[in-house]
Amino acid sequence: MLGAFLSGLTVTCAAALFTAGCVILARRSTRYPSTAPQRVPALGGFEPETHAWSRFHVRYYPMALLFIAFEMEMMFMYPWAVVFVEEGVTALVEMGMFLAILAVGVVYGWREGAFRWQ
Amino acid sequence: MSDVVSLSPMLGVAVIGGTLAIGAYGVVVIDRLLYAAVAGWPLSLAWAAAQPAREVATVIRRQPVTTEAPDMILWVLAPAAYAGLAATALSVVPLGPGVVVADVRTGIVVFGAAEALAIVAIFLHGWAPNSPLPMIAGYRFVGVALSYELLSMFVLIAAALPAESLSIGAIVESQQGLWNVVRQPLGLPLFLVVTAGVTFTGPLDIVDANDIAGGGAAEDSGMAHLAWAAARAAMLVAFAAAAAAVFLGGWIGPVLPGAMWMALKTLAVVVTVLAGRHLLARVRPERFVRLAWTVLLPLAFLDLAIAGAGSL
Amino acid sequence: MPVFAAAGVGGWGQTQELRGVPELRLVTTPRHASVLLVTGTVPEAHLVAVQRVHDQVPHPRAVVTWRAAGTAKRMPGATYVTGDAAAVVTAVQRAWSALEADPWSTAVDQLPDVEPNEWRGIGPFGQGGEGMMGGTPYGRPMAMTGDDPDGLALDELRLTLGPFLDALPAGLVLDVVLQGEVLREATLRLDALGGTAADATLPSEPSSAMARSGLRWLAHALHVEGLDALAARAAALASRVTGATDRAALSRHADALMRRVRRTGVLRNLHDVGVVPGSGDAAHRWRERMDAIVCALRDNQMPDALEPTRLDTARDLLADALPGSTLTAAISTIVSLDVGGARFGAGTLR
Amino acid sequence: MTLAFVVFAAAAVWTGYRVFRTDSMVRASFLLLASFLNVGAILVLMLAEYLGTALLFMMTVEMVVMALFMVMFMMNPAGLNPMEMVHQPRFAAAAGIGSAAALAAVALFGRFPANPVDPNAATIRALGSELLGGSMLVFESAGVTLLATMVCAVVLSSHRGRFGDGDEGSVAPPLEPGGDHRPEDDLVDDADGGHHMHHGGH
Repeated sequence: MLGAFLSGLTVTCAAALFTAGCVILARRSTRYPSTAPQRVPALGGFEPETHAWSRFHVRYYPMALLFIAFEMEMMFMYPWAVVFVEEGVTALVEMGMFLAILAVGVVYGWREGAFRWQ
Repeated sequence: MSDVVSLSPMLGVAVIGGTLAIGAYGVVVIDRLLYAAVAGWPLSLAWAAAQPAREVATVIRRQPVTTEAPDMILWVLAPAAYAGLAATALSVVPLGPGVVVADVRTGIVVFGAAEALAIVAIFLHGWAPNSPLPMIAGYRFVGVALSYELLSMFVLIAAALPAESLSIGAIVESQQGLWNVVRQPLGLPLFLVVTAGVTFTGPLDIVDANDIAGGGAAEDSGMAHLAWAAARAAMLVAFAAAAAAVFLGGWIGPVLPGAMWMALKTLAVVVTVLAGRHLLARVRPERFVRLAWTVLLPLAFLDLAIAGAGSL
Repeated sequence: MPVFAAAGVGGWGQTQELRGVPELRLVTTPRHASVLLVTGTVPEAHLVAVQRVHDQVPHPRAVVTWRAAGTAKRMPGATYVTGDAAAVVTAVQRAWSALEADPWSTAVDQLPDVEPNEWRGIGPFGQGGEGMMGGTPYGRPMAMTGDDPDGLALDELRLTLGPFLDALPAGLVLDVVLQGEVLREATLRLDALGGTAADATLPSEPSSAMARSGLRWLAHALHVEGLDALAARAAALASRVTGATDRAALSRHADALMRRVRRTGVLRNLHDVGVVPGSGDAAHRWRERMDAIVCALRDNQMPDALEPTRLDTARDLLADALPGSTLTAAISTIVSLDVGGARFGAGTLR
Repeated sequence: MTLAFVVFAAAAVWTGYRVFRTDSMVRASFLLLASFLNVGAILVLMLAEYLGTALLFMMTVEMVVMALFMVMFMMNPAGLNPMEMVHQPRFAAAAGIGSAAALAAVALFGRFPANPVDPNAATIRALGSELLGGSMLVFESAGVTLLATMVCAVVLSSHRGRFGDGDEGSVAPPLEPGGDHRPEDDLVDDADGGHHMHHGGH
């Protein structure tokens, strides 16, 4: 079972290292260094006054919080899916209740406008 | 499981690397053909196949420009991580009867993790160049990505119910009698939305969008741009293979050998997603967030209920 | 062949028609291009901008100027083209093959290689900053906070979306204050009210001139909404509209194109976007203009819906439509208004 | 096996250490993510494969949201200037070393039962039946807690309620206690809004 994870990890690292290698090689071995006017961010012609990195006002922050609470539910659903056929109707009813409770949270969030850009 | 053999790591790297490379090039050729078809240009396979090769030749020699104060480590890490995650996603998908690189018992959980990490890779790719338009593209994408990610979890869990296991190989075998696309009709459309989202093609192309001058890739040039485009095409191949395996019965098929069926079904999913790119307009990000939470999520609940009732 | 098109006065319309040419591939950012195509005369105020876009094209690069009177002198080493799209294609291919043969013949930077602010060696780590937020680290200051109606006083990005941004009609400069993705303030600049060279490529006959100008707008608008293939189809149709051709076939093609555009759902997306006093939302303007194109071709009329919006009227219309909207919606609004690129001031057609 | 464990453990500790040494908030949060990924890998090594892989995607999403909020509220979010991430360094160092020593002592000198898990044991199935059997109460109460979290998150964070913006009609308290003079009265001087300094207005 660990062998499977090992080959999965090897494949991932191989693909990542190959891509990173190509990009680093190209950036190192380029014959044209980037001059100051080339490094100006591409905004169609004029240069920005400040750095782009700033305290970016994320407009969907309530949705992000709601998502974290909803994501927790995924942890419970995977094992439930495995034993679902074995447990039969009780599993269906129980997960139905669990989903209903969380659906109430989503409906409340929707009614309070959490999914609109603040 | 039956005689499923986990390929040894080295063989796995060769199989996955080959599949992704050929698949990525195939995606670009199919995209050119669909572009020419919709644009009304003369359709010629030779032109569509040869043109990407010529462009790759020029892009490789082009100067990779840097911006003023980029986060260079993240800028290189982003396409590398994205390509690595495409390989992870493909490694848990069986490519033929009993041929799978990483036959883990928690296949769809690893697939979900790869998808979540892809969000990180795409956000970093927008954040790294320290330029306004890519940063806005990265932030826009995270809002949309958090909205459609739940759909993929629900839909994959619904497919895992009859299989009584989280391994994608078992899911494929559970479709011996009836494919999931028939048993759980809502599954495939929702998963195509997720595929379009993760690889930002079609209506969900809000990362490298035309309205903010190329968005996330506005500052990439030369090999950095090539790496990003190739990783994106590879991710589309990986997700299309997963869609084929989980919903279209994977390698199950009457006459042809298993791997051939898998390739045909993956090709069909790739053509569908790329057709969406040329036939559907880009959605507004804030409207898609509301649509995903208030319409697509209840549909995912319904799909789960159908799957639950169906597999009792 | 990746080409980045920077269109000056009177050149924007023809550039959009190049989308229909299979040999050229118009890219959205100078970083993806090998050849910079400058069409029309670039007004004085935008000269620095065109030089910066020229420098932002990665090496090996070449420059082709098309019907450019004023700038031809200032673009050293550019091949100067007058003629139709085919001439441009050959010029671009020749310039590109010259680059292939000798990559060192790339065009040299036009702006001095000088950092925006002196920063090397200043500050605690020599990166030009002081304390947490001060100084000009790596040459630029950091963004400062601004008041936001929802009480979170977070940083504002003051940007100038330039004259040659691919998504905006050429020559249009937008000064923007962004908080997150929402625009706090947005003003259109009128400084480029210079030369109003009428667009020579438009057919003399007014109704087909209007139809061709409308189809050019449609090609750019479809590109901005993410439908590049349909934009190519619209551009190819535009280049076929000349005074002499038989109008029945053209109007049938135009009608088929409009049906395809409606099927993509772009009008549903633009519903309630960019509501401007007096002309409804963006979807209404699109629908109105698409019908006007078909009827201009079919029954030789001059519908006023095809009249491009003048820059100064557009500025007043957008004064309250843009602030508060997201950047995506703002750009879709500006594109749907069909702000006449080359038609600053005088009422000539693009 | 042990080599893999040592590699993952070292990587987890090193990325954890780097979280506090790096200047950029985005790098800090994604280094923390890297540290969690290594812990997830260690869980998989301990044959708790579901917990390990689930940890991966749970932590990824949470680190993304953490990065969003950190960049939104922290000064100097992108590390352009040096950033001091450690508060009360001496106390923190002492607490860190102390707890590390205690945990190491437990790990080295504690007597753990040596009954390794059989690799083919159906751990997920056991987890599932436990969820539906013995600890169903925990499972359902977790659901209700999550609902409470969602409601509180929306109430606290969403500026816009269904009756319009949160601060519409809300009035800043007067300067001196009990007085009726409100601060924004003297800021809004003319009707067409010479300078818009009043709060909450649009």
